Amino acid sequence: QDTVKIGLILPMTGGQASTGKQIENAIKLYMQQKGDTVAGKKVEIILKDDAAIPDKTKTAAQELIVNDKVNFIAGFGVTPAALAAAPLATQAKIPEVVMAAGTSIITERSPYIVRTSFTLAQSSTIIGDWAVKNGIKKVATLTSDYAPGNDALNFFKQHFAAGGGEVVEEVKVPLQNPDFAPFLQRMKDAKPDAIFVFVPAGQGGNFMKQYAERGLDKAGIKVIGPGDVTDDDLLNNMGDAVLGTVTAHLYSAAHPSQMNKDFVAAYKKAFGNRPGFMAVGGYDGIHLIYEALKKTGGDTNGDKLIEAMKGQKWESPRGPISIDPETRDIVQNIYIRKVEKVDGELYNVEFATFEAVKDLGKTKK
Amino acid sequence: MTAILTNLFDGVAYGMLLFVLACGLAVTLGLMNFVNLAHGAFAMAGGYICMVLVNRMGWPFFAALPLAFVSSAAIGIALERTLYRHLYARSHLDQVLFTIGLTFMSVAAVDYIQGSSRVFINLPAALQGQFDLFGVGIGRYRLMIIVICGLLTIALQMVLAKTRFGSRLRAAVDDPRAASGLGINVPQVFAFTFAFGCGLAGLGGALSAEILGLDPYFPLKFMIYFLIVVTVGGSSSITGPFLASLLLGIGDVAGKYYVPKMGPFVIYTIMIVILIWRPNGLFGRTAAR
Amino acid sequence: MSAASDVGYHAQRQARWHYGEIAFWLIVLACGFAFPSRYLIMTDILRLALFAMSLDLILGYAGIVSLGHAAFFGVGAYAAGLLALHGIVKEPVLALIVAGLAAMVLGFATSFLVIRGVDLTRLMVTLGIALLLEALAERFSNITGGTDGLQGIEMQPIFGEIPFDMFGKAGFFYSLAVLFLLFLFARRVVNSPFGLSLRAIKNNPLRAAAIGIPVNRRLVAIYTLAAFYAGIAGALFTQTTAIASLDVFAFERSADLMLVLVIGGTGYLYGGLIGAVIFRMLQELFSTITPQYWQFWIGLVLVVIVLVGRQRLHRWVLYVPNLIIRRIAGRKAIVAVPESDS
Amino acid sequence: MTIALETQNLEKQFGGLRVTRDLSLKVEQGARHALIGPNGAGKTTVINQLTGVLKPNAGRILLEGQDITDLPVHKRVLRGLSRTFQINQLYPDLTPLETIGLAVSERLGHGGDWWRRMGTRSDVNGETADLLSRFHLLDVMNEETVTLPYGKQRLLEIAVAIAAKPRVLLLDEPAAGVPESERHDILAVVGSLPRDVTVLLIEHDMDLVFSFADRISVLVSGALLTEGPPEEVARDPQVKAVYLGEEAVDV
Amino acid sequence: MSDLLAIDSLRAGYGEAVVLPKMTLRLAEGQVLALLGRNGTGKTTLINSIVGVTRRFAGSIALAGTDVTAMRPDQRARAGIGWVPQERNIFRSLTVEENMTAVAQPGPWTVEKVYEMFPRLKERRSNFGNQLSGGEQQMLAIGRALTLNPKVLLLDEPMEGLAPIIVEELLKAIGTITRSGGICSIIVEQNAQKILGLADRVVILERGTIVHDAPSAALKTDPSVLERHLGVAGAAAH
Ligand SMILES: Nc1ncnc2c1ncn2[C@@H]1O[C@H](COP(=O)(O)OP(=O)(O)OP(=O)(O)O)[C@@H](O)[C@H]1O
Ligand SMILES: Nc1ncnc2c1ncn2[C@@H]1O[C@H](COP(=O)(O)OP(=O)(O)OP(=O)(O)O)[C@@H](O)[C@H]1O
Ligand SMILES: CC(C)C[C@H](N)C(=O)O
Ligand SMILES: [Mg+2]
Ligand SMILES: [Mg+2]
Repeated sequence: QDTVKIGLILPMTGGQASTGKQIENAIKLYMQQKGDTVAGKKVEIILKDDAAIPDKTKTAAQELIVNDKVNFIAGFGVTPAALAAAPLATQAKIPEVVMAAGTSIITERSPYIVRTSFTLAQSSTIIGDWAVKNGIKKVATLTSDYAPGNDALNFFKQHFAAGGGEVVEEVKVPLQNPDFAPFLQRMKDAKPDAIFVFVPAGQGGNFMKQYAERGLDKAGIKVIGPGDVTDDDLLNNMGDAVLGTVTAHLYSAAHPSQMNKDFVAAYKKAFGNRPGFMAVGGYDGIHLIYEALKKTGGDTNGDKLIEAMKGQKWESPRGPISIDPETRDIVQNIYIRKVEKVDGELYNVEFATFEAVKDLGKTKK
Repeated sequence: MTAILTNLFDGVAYGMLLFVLACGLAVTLGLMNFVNLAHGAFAMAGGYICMVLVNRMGWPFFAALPLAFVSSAAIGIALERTLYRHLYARSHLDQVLFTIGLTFMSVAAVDYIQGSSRVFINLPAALQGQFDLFGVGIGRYRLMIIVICGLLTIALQMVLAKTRFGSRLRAAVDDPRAASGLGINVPQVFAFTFAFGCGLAGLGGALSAEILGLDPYFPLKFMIYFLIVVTVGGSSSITGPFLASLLLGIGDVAGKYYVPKMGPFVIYTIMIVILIWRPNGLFGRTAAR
Repeated sequence: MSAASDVGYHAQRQARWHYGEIAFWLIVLACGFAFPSRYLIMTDILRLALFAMSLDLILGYAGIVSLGHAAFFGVGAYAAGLLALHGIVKEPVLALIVAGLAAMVLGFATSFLVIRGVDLTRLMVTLGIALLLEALAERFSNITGGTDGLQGIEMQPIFGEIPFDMFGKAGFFYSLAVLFLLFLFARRVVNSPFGLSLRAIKNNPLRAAAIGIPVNRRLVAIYTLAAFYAGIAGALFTQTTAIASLDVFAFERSADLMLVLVIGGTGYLYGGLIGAVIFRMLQELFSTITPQYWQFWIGLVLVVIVLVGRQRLHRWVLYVPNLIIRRIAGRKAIVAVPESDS
Repeated sequence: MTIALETQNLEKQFGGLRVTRDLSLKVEQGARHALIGPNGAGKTTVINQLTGVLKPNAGRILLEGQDITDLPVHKRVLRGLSRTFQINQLYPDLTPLETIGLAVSERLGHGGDWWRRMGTRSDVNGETADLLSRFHLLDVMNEETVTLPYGKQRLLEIAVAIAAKPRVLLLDEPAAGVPESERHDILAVVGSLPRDVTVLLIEHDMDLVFSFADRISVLVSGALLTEGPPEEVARDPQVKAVYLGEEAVDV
Repeated sequence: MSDLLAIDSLRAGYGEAVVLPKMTLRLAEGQVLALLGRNGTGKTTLINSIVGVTRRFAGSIALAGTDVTAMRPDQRARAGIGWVPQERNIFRSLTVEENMTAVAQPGPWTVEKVYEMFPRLKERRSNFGNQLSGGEQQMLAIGRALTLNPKVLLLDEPMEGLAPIIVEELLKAIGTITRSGGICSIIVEQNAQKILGLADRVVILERGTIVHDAPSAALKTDPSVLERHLGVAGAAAH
């Protein structure tokens, strides 16, 4: 057998479709750049749409494993999808490469899961620490009510409170939420120094627009949070109100490394728009698969591949990253960034770096 | 006190927005008795057209709004003449099947053309931000929505209730065969009404982009809201859906503000309670169909 | 033949088994052996078929439209999931029945809200109930797992003998058996005076009451039964996938169901089964060809189905089978003329 | 003489409009009673209240001495009160066989039976066959009702009402839309009902009314104008003025 | 006097079914035509074909010298055809008054005049169509056709369900209207006796074909024709 099959399960339709598209694009780009053979084997991608619905993920994964006999399953736009596939990865003994979902527990659900995206704990704890140190004492939180949102909220609170900060208002908003007006009004009435926000990438735009409309920026209330809210994918569209928003995140399209500049340029050339952190997760995910295959010499035994992945270290467009050999989770730099205008476009400009951040969600347990 | 007023204002604006979005459906579903689940697709069309005009071609927002109306109406009339008109006499289930099909197609097509990321329309500075009125924060954009929608509602109600066109339309719906035998040009009445409904949807789509965001899944995401407005409002007039929109808008905003944990309970509960209390909606005609 | 026995003979016309039907089930069974690598998708089709049959019972026979049938599916799914997860009822068949009963209780309770009002009201009330349940399930995430769903369900072997395998073989035959049994039951019910009275109610509730039919009681009964069926479908879903998440309640699920049934045709029980096959196969086909834009092609197919007309499509599709069946049995295939809808 | 059907001070209003005014009507057992009156006098509305389709605002309805005012429609049918509608109310998709068979099943109490197949009870079959042949419907019994000619549908409408073996039968313009030549079929059928079945007829065809009824009540604006044997009513100048006009009625 | 309505070799029906194989019929101004025939002989189909809501296979129809064959039903209505459908077809979600105003055309017949003829309707003017008694619906259907101010009045069993006294008035009114100038009428009726007094001419249909066409006076003296074609013994013998 001289092909390696990767079953890529992504939300290509539905509300999360832009996640799926970015990851698919990034993988395409990588394979264009690096060729589609590795360790003497041809890499074949089989893409399945799960619309971010876990049972579809599971059926897709099962079909891929049983019928297509794939050697990897990869992708997973949302946490429940990644979790749904976990038992299958264990049963089939093949690696599950999580490229987007960001809840801490995921990697604990199967010894065959590795992650190349991030965990919300990583960015939330960092921004929590940063906030107290930078004169933010009172914070109101607004988070989407689902696992990643709750992770973000809890880890932020822990660190923020530990530093002496006070959470004056806590609002969880439904995942599918069209209008933020009433929540924002609540935030405004609580008069905090800043709002800690986590909403899934697509909704960041809505949030920021309404934040500005309601005059929270003028009232001196800052926005802080993990970087989802100022996702590069949408950032440039949000208007000047976002200027000054400070977030902690793994990737900015403005990351000043040469590698990233090339990556952004190539991505823009191929697909017409800027890559966001989702794209990077996919790019690194496929890279990890390539590297593991190289290391096993093309052997597709799942256990060997997982072993090969553990401890991998490489330079990504986001900066230096590695796979923690114990938790199979990603270790990466978290950057504090501020939205600024660069050449007439809005970017998250990095101004502080926390190096080699592990998933704090796990070490706590 | 000011919090209450601010919330009331936001609720009214949100409700009005729902109303413009849904009132085209109130016309096609309530008056023409045609289940057009693709309604949101016309709204999306209006939104994207406005977005392209403003963001890409640099049109002023206020010039793009009427064009969103006109072009959605034009798409509407084209589809009505070619496809929809064959379906007036069909069962509701066929209509559901057909219009869901159209919705799927529109979703995928827009995804293909515009990508799946959410887009926004660049607003003129005059519409951004809030001003203070006796301590109540009034959003400029929301105020504009209220004004436009208010005028629209009055105009619509006049046309439907007071003019002969309204009664000819209802006659054509009640019994197309008899209506045509009695001198009503049924296809024309239908085409015009349908196009008008689509135009309204397009306008609503353009107006809502700022608040609800615009992406290819718009027609599916908001389908439920449109249906709620129309059923809760009842189908006998425009007033019903209008009040229903306000009720839902205010209820939703107040619910989120005062009991944020309850999430979507508020809207659904309001809906179920009203429908159990008045199965034909607030302004339904009891001795109906 | 006396007039009375003649009448009896014709009254039983619909209840008699036709060759076409027997052939249909034989083909279904044969599929189980012919495509061993496709158990998963076939199981999925069976579940959907059962679910659609449940909707057919209320829509096709009693004329109750529903956009919230997923409520019962969801309750069945979560019930089965919780029973297995906490080891309350370990044996799948027993758990299946318990889950069905749970959905049935909900069906009975909500039926009183649903039997009022016109079609549109019913659509929205049913939809509202399903959405409320979804919101509830999200709220009580300590029980339901919230957005993440119930994770870590492990199914015990059926009757303590037959374990569920990863290839889905056991799941398939298990589902098929359940579907067939419930089909037999439904077939019996719809051909009874009770079933006929439902069709009468659908046709004209005013006249139905005027010949002494207790309309509301009958509607409550069939709605409750349909809820049981939907609950079983949901429970099968959980048992065969070992997962239950919020979207078992989702609007899309109910809407898809409606599409399935409308494609297949209502009011002759096979509509849901045929619709499920067609719908899933199309979905599978298109999403393999284009994972991103398959919705476009599904949409196109729906539009074409309506424009060409289902009756005509059925006639085309069934032209050859009918020809054969007519040769053998001297009559048309049972599936030839689906009743049109309300 | 026993009273089969009685209303006591019946009242019905639609909005502000009093459609039934303090109506006290008695129909004797076995009577052939006609209810006539101008258009919009409220005749159909009375029938609708008798059968339970509409709820009266006040007053009582007694069937064979028992108060049925609050009973739902179907329970009244099971107690022996059956009707035809002014505009046919049939099951478009069902065949006459199914329509009649179902009505018979329901009356015999088998309607809720969900296990036994239709057509397997000989009592139901026998009665169904009998009704179908009496109403000349045997030849079309397997055709869907929508496809039947109007006359046949009208016959079916009456057959369904009679399938309930009523003790009181209410006929709302049974001859409407039925051609001259077939009216007599309908009359004959109704005439052949057992004498102890009470019939209340609404009709604008005076030939029919006067050849059928042995007693006539005249309803005007929801209230009883007069009541009596046909000859008397035909001669009543008031009735002539509001309803009959100059039409010569041969009694 | 020219023909107001001229039907020539009309072949019409529904779907694939031909109900009227070849119908030729002319009607002059001021004439009242009684159209008789048993159930299902095509009376309604003829009326509906003039209105334009059936399928026409061949032949032509002219109204006051204008060929209306190619016109849509609504155009024909505006050209001067007033229709009282057999099933009344009252618009149920319109009020009594709207039922008329929605279709009204200028001319001597106004809503007010209809109210004069049917005072009952005036009392019910703001009721919705589905809240009317059977007879009231019939009155409204007639009134509605009149407000179209037609040249040809087509009445499909207009007396059905009306009180005898109203029938009397209606018959008189149709006579007056038709003879007041510029109008002709076709009345379909089951009960021949009722309209023989009014009609100038009687046409009897059998299987879509005219089997008898003569002045009504002739029928009054010779009831055997009715007996033969309609199966009613002159309908008078009670
Ligand atoms: N739902 C309703 N709302 C308001 N008015 C109504 C309603 N139903 C009936 N009416 C009115 O009540 C009156 C009596 O109606 P009903 O049908 O009982 O008359 P009827 O005596 O049967 O007349 P006909 O001989 O014409 O059939 C009519 O004037 C009618 O307009
Ligand atoms: N919509 C239709 N489609 C097909 N056939 C029809 C349709 N309407 C009527 N027919 C058929 O056309 C023939 C003529 O019917 P039509 O209604 O013209 O008769 P009619 O003389 O008006 O009878 P009636 O006295 O019952 O009103 C009948 O055989 C009837 O079955
Ligand atoms: C931040 C997001 C990528 C999180 C993702 N939606 C998840 O469910 O984990
Ligand atoms: Mg009446
Ligand atoms: Mg006719």
